[in-house]
Amino acid sequence: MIDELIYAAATLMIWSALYRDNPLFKIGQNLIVGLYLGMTITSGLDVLYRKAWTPLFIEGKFLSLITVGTIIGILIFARLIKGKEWIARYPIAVLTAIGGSVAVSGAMGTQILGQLQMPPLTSIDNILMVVGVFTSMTYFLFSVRTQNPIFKLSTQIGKIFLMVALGCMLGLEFMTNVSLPIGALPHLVTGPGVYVTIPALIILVAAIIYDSRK
Amino acid sequence: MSDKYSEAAGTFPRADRIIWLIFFIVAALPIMFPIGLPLDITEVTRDYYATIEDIPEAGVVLYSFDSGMGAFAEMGPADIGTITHLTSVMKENNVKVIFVTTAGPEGQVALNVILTQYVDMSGLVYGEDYLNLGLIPGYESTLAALAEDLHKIAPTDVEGTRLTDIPWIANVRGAEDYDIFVFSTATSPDPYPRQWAQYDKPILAVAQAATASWIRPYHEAGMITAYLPGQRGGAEYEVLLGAPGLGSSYMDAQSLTHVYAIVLILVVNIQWYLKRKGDET
Amino acid sequence: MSIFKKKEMIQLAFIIPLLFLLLTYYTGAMKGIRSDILSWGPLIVTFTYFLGLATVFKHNILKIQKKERDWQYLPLLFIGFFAVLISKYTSQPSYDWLINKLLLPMQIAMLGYVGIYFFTMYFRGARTRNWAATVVLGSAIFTMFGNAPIGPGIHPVFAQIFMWIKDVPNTAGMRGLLIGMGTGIILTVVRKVMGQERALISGEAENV
Amino acid sequence: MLLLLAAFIYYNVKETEKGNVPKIRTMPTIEAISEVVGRAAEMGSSVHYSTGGGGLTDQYAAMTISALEIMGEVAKVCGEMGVEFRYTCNKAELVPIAQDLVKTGYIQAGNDAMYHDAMVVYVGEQQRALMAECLSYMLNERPAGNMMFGAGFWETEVIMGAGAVIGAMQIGGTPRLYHTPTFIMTCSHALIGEELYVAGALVGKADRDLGAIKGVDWFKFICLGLIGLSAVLSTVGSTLFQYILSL
Repeated sequence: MIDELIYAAATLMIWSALYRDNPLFKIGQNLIVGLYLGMTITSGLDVLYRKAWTPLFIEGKFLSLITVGTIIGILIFARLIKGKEWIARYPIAVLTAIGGSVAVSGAMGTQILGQLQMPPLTSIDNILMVVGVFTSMTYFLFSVRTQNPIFKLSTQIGKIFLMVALGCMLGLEFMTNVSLPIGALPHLVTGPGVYVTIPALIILVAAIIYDSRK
Repeated sequence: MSDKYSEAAGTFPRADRIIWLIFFIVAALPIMFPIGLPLDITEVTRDYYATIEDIPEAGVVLYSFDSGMGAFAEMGPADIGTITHLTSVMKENNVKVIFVTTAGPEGQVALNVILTQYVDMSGLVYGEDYLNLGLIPGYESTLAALAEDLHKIAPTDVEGTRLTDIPWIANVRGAEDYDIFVFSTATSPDPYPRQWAQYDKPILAVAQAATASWIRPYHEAGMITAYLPGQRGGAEYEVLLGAPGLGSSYMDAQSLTHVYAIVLILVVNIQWYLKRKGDET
Repeated sequence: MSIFKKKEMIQLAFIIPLLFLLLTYYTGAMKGIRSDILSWGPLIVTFTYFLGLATVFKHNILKIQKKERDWQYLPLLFIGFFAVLISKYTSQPSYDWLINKLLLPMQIAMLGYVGIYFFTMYFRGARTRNWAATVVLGSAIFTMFGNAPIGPGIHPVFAQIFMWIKDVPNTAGMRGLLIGMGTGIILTVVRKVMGQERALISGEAENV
Repeated sequence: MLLLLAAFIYYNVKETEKGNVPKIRTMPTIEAISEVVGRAAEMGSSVHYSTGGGGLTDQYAAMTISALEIMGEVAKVCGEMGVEFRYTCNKAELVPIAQDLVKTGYIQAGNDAMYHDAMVVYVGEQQRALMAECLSYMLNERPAGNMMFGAGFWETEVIMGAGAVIGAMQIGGTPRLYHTPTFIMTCSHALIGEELYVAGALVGKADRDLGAIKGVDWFKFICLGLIGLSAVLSTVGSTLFQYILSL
């Protein structure tokens, strides 16, 4: 019951800025940053405890590669020391190397070669598919600088396919976006949350009347 | 005055505020008074259901739970549906589930909310039936490591128990020992098939509706077995499970706001077109 | 120490792990060491969390000192932070309450802004100003109408149109984009290996 | 395959270093820069520029660099036409670089008297602050041109949407798939996907990058061939292609 009321109050506190910037919203905004930061740091401490402290100090595996990783990680704090910022570029370099190698080794199979497999040209849909992939790839050929009409036509058709794909994405994106505020609404208009929403609406109406009088 | 953003008062143009007000009314009404529009179940959702049903006896599921807190309304219904279904196969077929979060701390929060408030976990024992490895940041490199060598990347679970002390997981080393991969993500779906598709195991995806079109090519190429697109997928899954819940309650509001948006687009474009014509003459 | 400050040394710190990981990936050799190096990733990322903490603290303490606009609200940030930190190690239920019952709804509401902004700014701005935009908008309207339950509720043909758009032209276009993105990733890494990051970055390194 | 691609890139970069700079197809978006700035000059208004939320130390660095290179060009054109330029960012590390780039642009155009440091506005690290600042600038100052390149996040919708509402002429683009539709909807010319990298290299006269792009193009030609091969093979019912891939 009380949790529901707080839920509704917290939501309305954040949304109150839709009408006008106000102290309630600023309180909420700063609380979010603080709580979020706290959550991140406690999770981070937890990870360090499990992944570095336990193996190194409880199990005593000093002579392992985990020690090296931890030291590289600690080097990142060099960014905070004046004149020694360059040291922090080492952990960043190692991190991008790990991320890069992992992404590259996966991308070849799934994102490039896997997508080249075409269905048999037995139905209109399949033919469209082949044409679509082919032409939309020609759109991304940059070093061809020709007035060849066939090539131009191909890039134009490819662009149509790209646009339809992006439009489809936009339509679906709308569903995602609108689901975000909708998700909070049931807590406002049903259940105990109503007892918070109604006073808020009254305040809103009062504010509108007050503003229009000015 | 009507279309100025005033920094001092922090107010938006009046037209925008009216559009928002209509939006809230349009979305709130069907939540208060449900219409209950029928919902088609798409083929992909049925595939998803069947894939979970087909997990072999005593199979192991790796569930990378990376949807965030803010997108809870979008991802929650589909995640709840998936976990509810998993609990039923856990009870029937002795399936084991390993939860893990790789993208950031938010995933663990959403997972805990779901496990404690939305899914009935009674009859299942933590550590025996399911396990939470907690947050292992690193995203794509963690995903790769989870598939290659589980015990190296996660020596302990979230409570600090050593994995080697848990009998059923001691033999689970890497991708060849999992029977199915599940992931839920509120951002780009690319890294998951990139790291896991090479092992030829079924991959299930819980994704935002927005990324459904993005996942399509992977689905077409057989890398992702099936996916649930956001709230809509969650609602469909609830129908399949026979327990309408969170997702279904949002669907009417979704319908009306979609119509509202289309009307808005058309009105704005007609207005713009007329104005441009007026400018030319 | 100054030899480590050279750009080439940092370049090596990038290339050696990269090549090692790629080689072990394709040959399957030295699996143990490979897993260990992969697990460095999470460790380094965790340390960046703490770096972020330091940056936020520095920034906000400075703001309070300078008494910038709205500085009165900033202490709340620190109160929130320490409340979470202390409750985590003293009482788990109050930590759960802070996160699940207070932060969660506020986060949902905050992200809700995206949906609300999207609604007006975007749709007021979405115009058929050229043929590409017209195609995008048309495709988007059909998708929206077919995806929400109301479209198929009026006539099933809307759902069929949507499914066709999603399955055929969308998949074709997306495949083209995915291949492009895949080559883009590889291009970025190869360029980095060849030391081709432009002067912009190396210049920046000296005076961060 | 990976080695092949790397070899292509390497070969073409070396070729460019010898002086054989490849010719890249022209991009309407880049040509539109002078059009946008010209319109701003006619109306006596300003041009707004943003690089989105991407920084230089994250994985979006490549996008941000390309965007900054385009910004240098825009600043130069602005200097030539005597138009006020404004850049809003939320990453502290970008401020000195941006100031330097804009200043160089104005100096190259021979109009250094017009440059002042307030052309680059830093709003703090938060995304919402960036949104609010851009919004208030757009709605109150009404720039005639609005450009946004780089790694766009949710601020994209707000910045580009606000620009469209006030009727600014807009160009922009991002390789981040999620926000690409926004640019197409609200811009008169938009860059899709990797076009941003190419545009950055083109504007920045980074010849080696152009070489790398040509190398990738060679690889893409092979991909196109493979698409054709795959379609033919699967039509005649052969699994040869799968076999080739599994090699």
